[in-house]
Amino acid sequence: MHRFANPGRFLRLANRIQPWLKALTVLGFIIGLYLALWGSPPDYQQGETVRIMYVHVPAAWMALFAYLLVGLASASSLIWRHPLADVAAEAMSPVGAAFTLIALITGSLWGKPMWGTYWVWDARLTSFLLLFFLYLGHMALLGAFDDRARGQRSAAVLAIVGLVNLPVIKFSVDWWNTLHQPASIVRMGGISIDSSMQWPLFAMAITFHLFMLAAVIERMRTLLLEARLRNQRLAAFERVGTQARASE
Amino acid sequence: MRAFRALLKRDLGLGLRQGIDALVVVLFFLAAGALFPFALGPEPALLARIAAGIVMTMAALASLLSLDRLFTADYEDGSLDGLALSPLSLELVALAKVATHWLMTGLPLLAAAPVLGLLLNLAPGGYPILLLALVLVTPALSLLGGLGAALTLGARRGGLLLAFLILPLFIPILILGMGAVAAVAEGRSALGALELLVALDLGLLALVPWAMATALRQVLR
Amino acid sequence: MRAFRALLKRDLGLGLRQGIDALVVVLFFLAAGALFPFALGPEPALLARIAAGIVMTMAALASLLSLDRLFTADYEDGSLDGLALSPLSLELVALAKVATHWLMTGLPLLAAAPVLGLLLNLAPGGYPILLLALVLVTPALSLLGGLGAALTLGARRGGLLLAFLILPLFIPILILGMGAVAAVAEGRSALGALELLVALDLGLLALVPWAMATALRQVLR
Amino acid sequence: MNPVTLKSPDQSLTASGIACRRSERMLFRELNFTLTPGQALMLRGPNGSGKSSLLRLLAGLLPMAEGALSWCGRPVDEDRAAYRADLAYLGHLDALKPQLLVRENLQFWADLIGATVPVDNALAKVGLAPCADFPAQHLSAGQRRRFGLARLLLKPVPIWLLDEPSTALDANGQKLALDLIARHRAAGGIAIISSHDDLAVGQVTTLQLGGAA
Amino acid sequence: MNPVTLKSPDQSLTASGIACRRSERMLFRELNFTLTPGQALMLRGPNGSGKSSLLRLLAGLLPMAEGALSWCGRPVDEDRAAYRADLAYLGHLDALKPQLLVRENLQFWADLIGATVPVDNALAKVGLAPCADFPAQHLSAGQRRRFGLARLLLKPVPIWLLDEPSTALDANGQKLALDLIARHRAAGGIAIISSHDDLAVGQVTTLQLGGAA
Ligand code: HEM
Ligand SMILES: Nc1ncnc2c1ncn2[C@@H]1O[C@H](COP(=O)(O)OP(=O)(O)OP(=O)(O)O)[C@@H](O)[C@H]1O
Ligand SMILES: Nc1ncnc2c1ncn2[C@@H]1O[C@H](COP(=O)(O)OP(=O)(O)OP(=O)(O)O)[C@@H](O)[C@H]1O
Ligand SMILES: [Mg+2]
Ligand SMILES: [Mg+2]
Repeated sequence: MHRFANPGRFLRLANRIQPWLKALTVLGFIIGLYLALWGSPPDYQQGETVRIMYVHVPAAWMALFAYLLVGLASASSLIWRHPLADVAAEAMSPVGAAFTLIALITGSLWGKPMWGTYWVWDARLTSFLLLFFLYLGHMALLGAFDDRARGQRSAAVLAIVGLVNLPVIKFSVDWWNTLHQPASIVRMGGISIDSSMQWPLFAMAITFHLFMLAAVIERMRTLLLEARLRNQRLAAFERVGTQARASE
Repeated sequence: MRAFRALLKRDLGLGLRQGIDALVVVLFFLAAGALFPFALGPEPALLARIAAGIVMTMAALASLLSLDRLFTADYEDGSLDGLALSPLSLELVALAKVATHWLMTGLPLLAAAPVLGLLLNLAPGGYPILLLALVLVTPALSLLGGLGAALTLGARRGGLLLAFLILPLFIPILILGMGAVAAVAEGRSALGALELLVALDLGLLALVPWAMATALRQVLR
Repeated sequence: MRAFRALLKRDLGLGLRQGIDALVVVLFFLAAGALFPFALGPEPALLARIAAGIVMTMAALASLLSLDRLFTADYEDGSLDGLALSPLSLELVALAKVATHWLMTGLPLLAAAPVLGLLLNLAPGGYPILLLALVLVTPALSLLGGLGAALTLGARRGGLLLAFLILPLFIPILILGMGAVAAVAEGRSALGALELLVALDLGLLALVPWAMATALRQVLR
Repeated sequence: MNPVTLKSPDQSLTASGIACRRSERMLFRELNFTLTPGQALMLRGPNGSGKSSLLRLLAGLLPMAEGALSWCGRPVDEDRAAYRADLAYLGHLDALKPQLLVRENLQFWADLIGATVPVDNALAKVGLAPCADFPAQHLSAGQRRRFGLARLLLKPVPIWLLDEPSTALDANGQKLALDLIARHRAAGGIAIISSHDDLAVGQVTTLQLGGAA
Repeated sequence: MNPVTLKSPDQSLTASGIACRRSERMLFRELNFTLTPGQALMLRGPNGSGKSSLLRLLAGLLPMAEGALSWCGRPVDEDRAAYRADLAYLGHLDALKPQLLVRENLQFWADLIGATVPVDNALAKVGLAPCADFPAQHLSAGQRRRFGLARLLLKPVPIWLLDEPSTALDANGQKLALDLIARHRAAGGIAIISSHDDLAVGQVTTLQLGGAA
């Protein structure tokens, strides 16, 4: 029964903090978006398009952070069999994938005015695309089995292996870049950030953290309740089954 | 017709138990296509020139990868016996399998091809002819692949040899497809290649189900 | 060791008896690679430049082809139960499977690579480093592929899902392999890339069998 | 069981001089029998004597090496489709897709052959109603066998070919199988059954294959 | 049968409070038994009551939901490899590779577990000697089952876990199976057997699973 004790406590806790978290997130978005859209000057070089940064950069950060968390949750599920870890990983990866997608889309929208093209096979962009694929692979594997536990275990192994892959991708960047002359790369780190842009960026970053936390807890709650429902249904089946057997 | 629909429905259902299943082909296709900028270098001009070739080759590979289980599962669990005894003729069984394969790989690939084209910098004018060529190429791939699957099912030597005749047949199909794309890119008419493709599709459609049924009959023993 | 050898021997025997896997892999490798001259037009200089990249990418894609069945047959006929109860640990079972896969695909691809290089006009000086890189790249591909096969055992749409899962993991390997080839082409030392590849191979060799065994343990139910 | 009566005077199945070859080896030859409505033929013989082969041969899944089969007085070869429509075959394998629910599995076969009996009725009759919403993967050996029996019930056909119908069934299940066979025969059906157990199927002709068991 | 005697005073298998869960559903719980050398446990119960699951659980193929198993007085978890080496499991599936010859198939398992009995002896004992050079694809249902029995004979081990060993076997085959079990027990072996038939295995403890059958 200890299996259900922990999730139960989690659910009670979640119910308590979730309203506050949601309220804070909304507040954060209001402040952050105001600062980003009106409270900061346009860039002298990029003009208004610089405002994409306030979504793009925090989204990219969150995407990386979320994958790290998926990997850690997976590891603790495999090693310590923590009952909530699988649920956490399962809840996290679509959220992370969504952030990745947002960063990809805002990035390429930004790329059009800046680089003249939506996409280049720059090492960072490509490794980021791979991160997106890893997320999707994780989700696909979770749903690929009729036995849920099986999907969770397999996905956990994949997530951990993918974790190892992240630094490898980053590391190989040098190798790859020196090979062929890149077409037209704007060094992303090269834009120095003025303090007038720092504050909106910070506000958005904090808000994105809050948002992710809220979204993940919400999904975990849903997943746990779904599991509970399935259990109840199975118990009902069992009762029907024994009745049928008795009446035979 | 009812029986045909039932088989098609079941096989599609088996393939698409969950939403993401349909996406797997597409994802594979994109991920495989994304290997090339790494291997060949990220020069847009170079990528643009081979984009159509990569799209078609990867479509063929995706077809091959999803062929494997076309008949094996039904063979191993005894379903094939049931199908052979059903009112559906084995020719139609074969056709249903090929149709399933096309719906589950060919169709999603058509939808995904423009995305891969975009990633590989395909010239804007190249999309219509690429799609048209794929519309004609993918059914031929599914038909030939289905024949290969039927021949190798539980086959000893004989089927293998034939399977080897089939894989090389992929090449002329792909060459025709790429020829059509290249013709348009160079301002020539693609009609010749397209006509040949249509003829090939029709010929295969007439011939393959019969050949597959013959092969399947050998398997039921 | 005796048990390990028994498993390796049986799996190789099965593979060779069926014959299809090794030959299809080589055939696909050559056929798909041979399509590029058609796609690009026969410019020798351009082909030569991308030859090594194509060889390596096609090797990676070809090694996907036979992965799907690595464990499925044993899973479906109950052999996996027997293997799990044998004195052989599941880690070694996994390792034997990976070794089989390498012997049945990696090795033939090594033999076929010079042929494809010839078709693609690879510069004569490029062969030794290309082969050396392939010697180091293919084991890593087999290890990762084996992991994918264990993870997706029993999944719907096994083959494609597997391919999609491990393609992103293939990329760093290909980058390193290409790095070595390009370094030599540009007159630099390839040592750094080769060292990293060796390190990667060893790391995977240590990690993957354990991960595969973990996945397989889930399958036995 | 079903209101349709299958009886019709000329519905007889006749085998004359049939032989079965399995990769160059003759399993049996010169086999003759005639079955009229309501009759059953019990196939007996040691392992490997050719019972399953004979059933596959009668189903038309295996080519006949010699001899001829006729149904309703006409050679089966004349109209294979009509013959196929009149028989049901239960083999060693269960034709279950592990990913689909039990009900979905049966629904497929129902649609394929054009069933006249609702799927849920058939499931209830073999005691699988409580499992209807399980993935077929979860069925036990006996539950799988019961599924095979359910397939027989989808549409009343005059000829049943049953290969060891009672394996893996518990006592209840065996009674069920016997009961189904009895009803089938009472409605004028023909049954050809292989079994190693002494199934109490009432009055039957026995066909001994292979040497003394 | 084999000269090696397995008897040793402390070789007992004890299950205490074991439970089995199948995808969230408890099949049984609080199962207790102790088997000493020469004893046999007969698993009975209706289809789907969990006999096969219990056998897989005892083999260590399925994780135990609750309870503990001990062998020779020590918890099995302490040294899984040693426990594995002491048991043989015969499941529903036959682990035959259709492309290989019957002898090659058995040789593989012999090499894998380090057999002490020559492969051809084992085949002869189960009556498969004439089929040794067939591709396994060609075996009949009963012949496949006999192959399963042959795997048991490759190496004497103290614990046999047999899931419906007599299905598909003819009268001779059933006698053979009973005989093998009797000899195994006489040599001090433990056998746990699931079956729907009344196998005459001599004196056994019976474990009834599931509700009344
Ligand atoms: C599809 C295209 C793009 C993708 C996938 C992408 C991806 C990323 C990623 C993953 C990061 C986080 C890196 C890290 O924290 O280490 C990032 C940060 C950033 N990106 Fe992009 N990006 C794209 C396009 C662009 C464009 C067009 C610009 C502007 C010219 C841009 C400007 C930035 C900036 C300023 C940062 C913050 C850098 C820092 O943390 O120092 N990105 N992007
Ligand atoms: N992989 C699985 N996942 C979930 N449930 C399963 C699984 N396998 C079996 N079950 C369920 O567990 C129950 C017991 O199955 P088991 O195979 O142990 O029964 P059994 O006693 O051997 O029956 P039989 O006499 O028919 O062989 C069945 O109701 C079955 O539906
Ligand atoms: N596909 C095949 N090719 C060649 N020989 C086969 C094939 N299938 C079966 N045989 C052989 O034919 C013989 C009869 O097999 P069959 O399955 O008909 O026996 P059976 O009477 O049903 O036996 P059982 O009681 O064991 O089910 C066996 O000796 C078998 O080895
Ligand atoms: Mg038989
Ligand atoms: Mg069972």
